[in-house]
Amino acid sequence: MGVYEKFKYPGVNLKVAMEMGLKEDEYKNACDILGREPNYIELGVITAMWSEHCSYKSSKKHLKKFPTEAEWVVQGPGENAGIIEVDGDICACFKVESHNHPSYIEPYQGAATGVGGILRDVFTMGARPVCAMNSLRFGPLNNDESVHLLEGVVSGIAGYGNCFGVPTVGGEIYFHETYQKNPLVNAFALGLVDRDKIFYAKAEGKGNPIIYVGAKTGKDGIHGATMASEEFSEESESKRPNVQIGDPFKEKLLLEACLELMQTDYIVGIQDMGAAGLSSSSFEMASKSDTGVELDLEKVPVRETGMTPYEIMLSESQERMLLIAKKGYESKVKEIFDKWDLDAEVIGKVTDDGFVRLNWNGEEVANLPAKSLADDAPVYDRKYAEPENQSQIKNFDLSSVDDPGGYPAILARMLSNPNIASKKWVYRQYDHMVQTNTVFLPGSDSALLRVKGSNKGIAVSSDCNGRYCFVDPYEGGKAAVLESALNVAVSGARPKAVSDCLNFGNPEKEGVMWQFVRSTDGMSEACKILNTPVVSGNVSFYNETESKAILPTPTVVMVGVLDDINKRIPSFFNKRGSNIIVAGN
Amino acid sequence: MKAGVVVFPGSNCDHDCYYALNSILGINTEYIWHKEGSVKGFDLLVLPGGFSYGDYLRCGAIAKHSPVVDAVVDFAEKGGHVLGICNGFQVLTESGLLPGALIRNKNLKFICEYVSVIVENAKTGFTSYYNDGEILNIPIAHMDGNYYIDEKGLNDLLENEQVVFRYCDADGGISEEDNPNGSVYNIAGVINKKGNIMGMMPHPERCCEPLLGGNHGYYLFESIKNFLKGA
Amino acid sequence: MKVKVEVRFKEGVLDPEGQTILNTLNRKGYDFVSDVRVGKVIELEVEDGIERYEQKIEEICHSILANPIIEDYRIIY
Amino acid sequence: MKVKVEVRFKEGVLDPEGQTILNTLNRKGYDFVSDVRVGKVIELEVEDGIERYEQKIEEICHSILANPIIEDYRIIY
Ligand SMILES: Nc1ncnc2c1ncn2[C@@H]1O[C@H](COP(=O)(O)OP(=O)(O)O)[C@@H](O)[C@H]1O
Repeated sequence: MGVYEKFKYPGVNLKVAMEMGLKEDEYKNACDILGREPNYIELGVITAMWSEHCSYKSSKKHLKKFPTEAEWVVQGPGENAGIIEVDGDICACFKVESHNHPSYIEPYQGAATGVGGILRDVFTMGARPVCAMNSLRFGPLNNDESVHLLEGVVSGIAGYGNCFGVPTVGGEIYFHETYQKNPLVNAFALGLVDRDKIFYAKAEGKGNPIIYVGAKTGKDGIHGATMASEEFSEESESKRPNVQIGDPFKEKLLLEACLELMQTDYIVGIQDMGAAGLSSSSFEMASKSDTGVELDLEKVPVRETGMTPYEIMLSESQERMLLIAKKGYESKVKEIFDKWDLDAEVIGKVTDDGFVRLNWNGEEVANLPAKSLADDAPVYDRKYAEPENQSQIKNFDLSSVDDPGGYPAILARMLSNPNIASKKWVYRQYDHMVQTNTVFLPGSDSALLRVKGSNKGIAVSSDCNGRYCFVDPYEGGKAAVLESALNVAVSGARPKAVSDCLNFGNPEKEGVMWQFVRSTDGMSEACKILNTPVVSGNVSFYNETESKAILPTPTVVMVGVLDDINKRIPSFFNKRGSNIIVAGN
Repeated sequence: MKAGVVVFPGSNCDHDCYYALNSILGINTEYIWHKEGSVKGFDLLVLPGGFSYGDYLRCGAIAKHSPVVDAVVDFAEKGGHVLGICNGFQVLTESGLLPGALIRNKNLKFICEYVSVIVENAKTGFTSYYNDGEILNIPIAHMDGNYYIDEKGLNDLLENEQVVFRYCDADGGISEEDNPNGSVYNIAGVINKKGNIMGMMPHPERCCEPLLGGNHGYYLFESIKNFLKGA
Repeated sequence: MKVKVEVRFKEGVLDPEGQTILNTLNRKGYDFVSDVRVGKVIELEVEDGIERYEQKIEEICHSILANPIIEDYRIIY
Repeated sequence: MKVKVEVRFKEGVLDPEGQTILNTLNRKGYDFVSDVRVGKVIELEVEDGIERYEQKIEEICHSILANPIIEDYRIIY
């Protein structure tokens, strides 16, 4: 009996495809590429790969306008993370990414696995993570739900980062009613890597073994990527995938094992399994290298008996990596993972025919062209238009705000606003000192790290004011870049490059798309003028619940370099009697 | 002298301790892998902070069953000097080398911040560069630093001057308010009767350089380095 | 009187703590143990006359003691 | 077959988690609850023929699952 009968996979037609999340023309397009209808496993893989989350189909066109190059940029967008030069061969590798939807469903685990995912993005490239940050948005704290989400998210970030041993050195947090049912959790990580030790997601060398390492595969988060590409509704609640549980301890072992392996010359390429798990990692590796891969899915280490090939391809279990070793070095690789008590299993090999072939106990169950599926993924030029009431929003009459009665009262009201009040409650829960590099602790304008073995320092700040962006997305986008650059600059560092996380509502709505286009225009403009290219980032659309979108929130994380750590400038008054000077206007 | 930093799976202050001992204090230092069955040739062993085995079950509970801990116990029983910091302190109480136990902070949250601690006993090999009653500014970073010991145990500790550090306010005043985690008697660090095994929740390795905002921790390592000098 | 509530991960949800304990047991030679799952047991001291509170206890379990998205609970009287 | 081990704080050891839950319950109006204690329940899947293992399970509890300084345990077959 073949796999399709055994697991009772349904036949595929347009209806099935649409239920899974493909649009009609996307399905037709897929059939054209294949020259036939896909089977059920193939359909699952295509749907995940072509989801907004994995394919950037609504944003691709607009992301092209970001400046991405400068002398110090070692790796721009398109890899797991961006890389810039810090000091000679010492480079910084960083990225920010959203984990909004999972954090709303289960705040602790959602935030924790968000941190885990971004750390993997950084260490797959060979970099040891040296700091983390996060940018958070919640509804106002006047109700239990918001408090529950805030507490859960903060302890999830703490739980994962602290155990992993990366200092969480800063971030931002903001409250507004539009985030009530759509909190934002954007996680950032930065690692250090030597220029000649950078690793890429390459599947090269016909016959080279593909090795699966890390945690076993379970039924976690199947279709998570598709879910992150839809609005929330009663219906999506019921389609909810199994919540992913993070295991920071395992990730710490995976980090050490991978970095140890990367000191050897046993491996060709490595890729983490993030959204859409094994599907996207195997396709990306094959399509980037113009090769192919063949996987024997029954060899994938699984956590539960009875897992089907479909589930194995789409599982989003955490703490897993795929690596390509040089032929003949399989046992050397295994030895290193053994030392760290981790699974390492050869599950396939690199081919040269451009196809991703999936086998199950000898039977071929899927066969897809890697490059054309990746390259011919749908790209939309979505319509956009300024919302009709935008001028009304913009011409808000400030005199309509009531006066609390003089400056002292205004100051008191401002300071008691959670958006302005001290964030110590949050960052006290994060280990922000581990690794002994944190020179400016949270509470400063930017975090500042020393770089052991160098005189330089790295400054990082994350900023975005969603209300500015709502009133005027163009100016708001500019302001986000500028604010983060200023925060970095006041520590004494020169802003060098940006990673961004673009959180918006449903891009199929013209008004939302307009916010997106205008914000990114503004950001591009500011990045060009400041000469701070965008080297990595992430887009999160569909942040809507019951058709209400969040404030446009393009989070900007600016990374800067301070040439001499001894010339740093703290953001506090240091001495009684110092002069106070206001600069700018 | 030669120092060893024990590395458990999940240790994450191992590099920091190594850096403090080796790069800042110039002590010959090596890592010791948890699967090692022997710790010959060392004069000082440091059990670093972190989350050994993910801190699953109880902090330090699983690390206690590593082969290296048997060797550490043996080393300590023969008079070798052992310093447990944070998770290392938890491993020492779990394995019975130090009295008491460390349970969840009273607010159930992880706490990372600079705190004040008062030196209660500057006569140990680990604290001789301090003065009795000196106040140190030193970071803590833990979820389970709430030191528990029963009354009889506490009396023993006091009688034998085994309480080394206590949480206090900036002027050395001691009250429940300045007790970040709920520890009995505001205890932040203890030593065994023989004076060769010390455990503490605060992280001296995080404050050994003015660049990082303080160097009060430096003197702890300087004390033990001087004490073991010529060893 | 006392009411006991057992809370644990649902079937299929990863239990890293259980897995870590299992590895330790096996490493120490206790290989007759093939799986470990860890949960919580919460003991409530309540006023006598439990019948009056049954529904409220159910409510407590559902909304406070357990996280229904990843956990199941069981009330033991 | 399954063996359950309940581990909890000894009488007299303060249980911060239990206290916090108690405060929450009382704040939410569940004032018929007067005390809460939180413990762990560890379920072991073991080979059949438990009689052979009873002693070893006792050993596991004593040396690994519970810390006798602060915790008691109870094995439930
Ligand atoms: N979610 C968070 N995680 C960690 N640190 C945070 C977070 N939110 C705020 N902080 C820290 O609190 C301090 C104040 O933040 P914020 O009020 O955003 O400052 P500013 O308005 O000056 O940028 C900063 O040092 C920031 O890094």
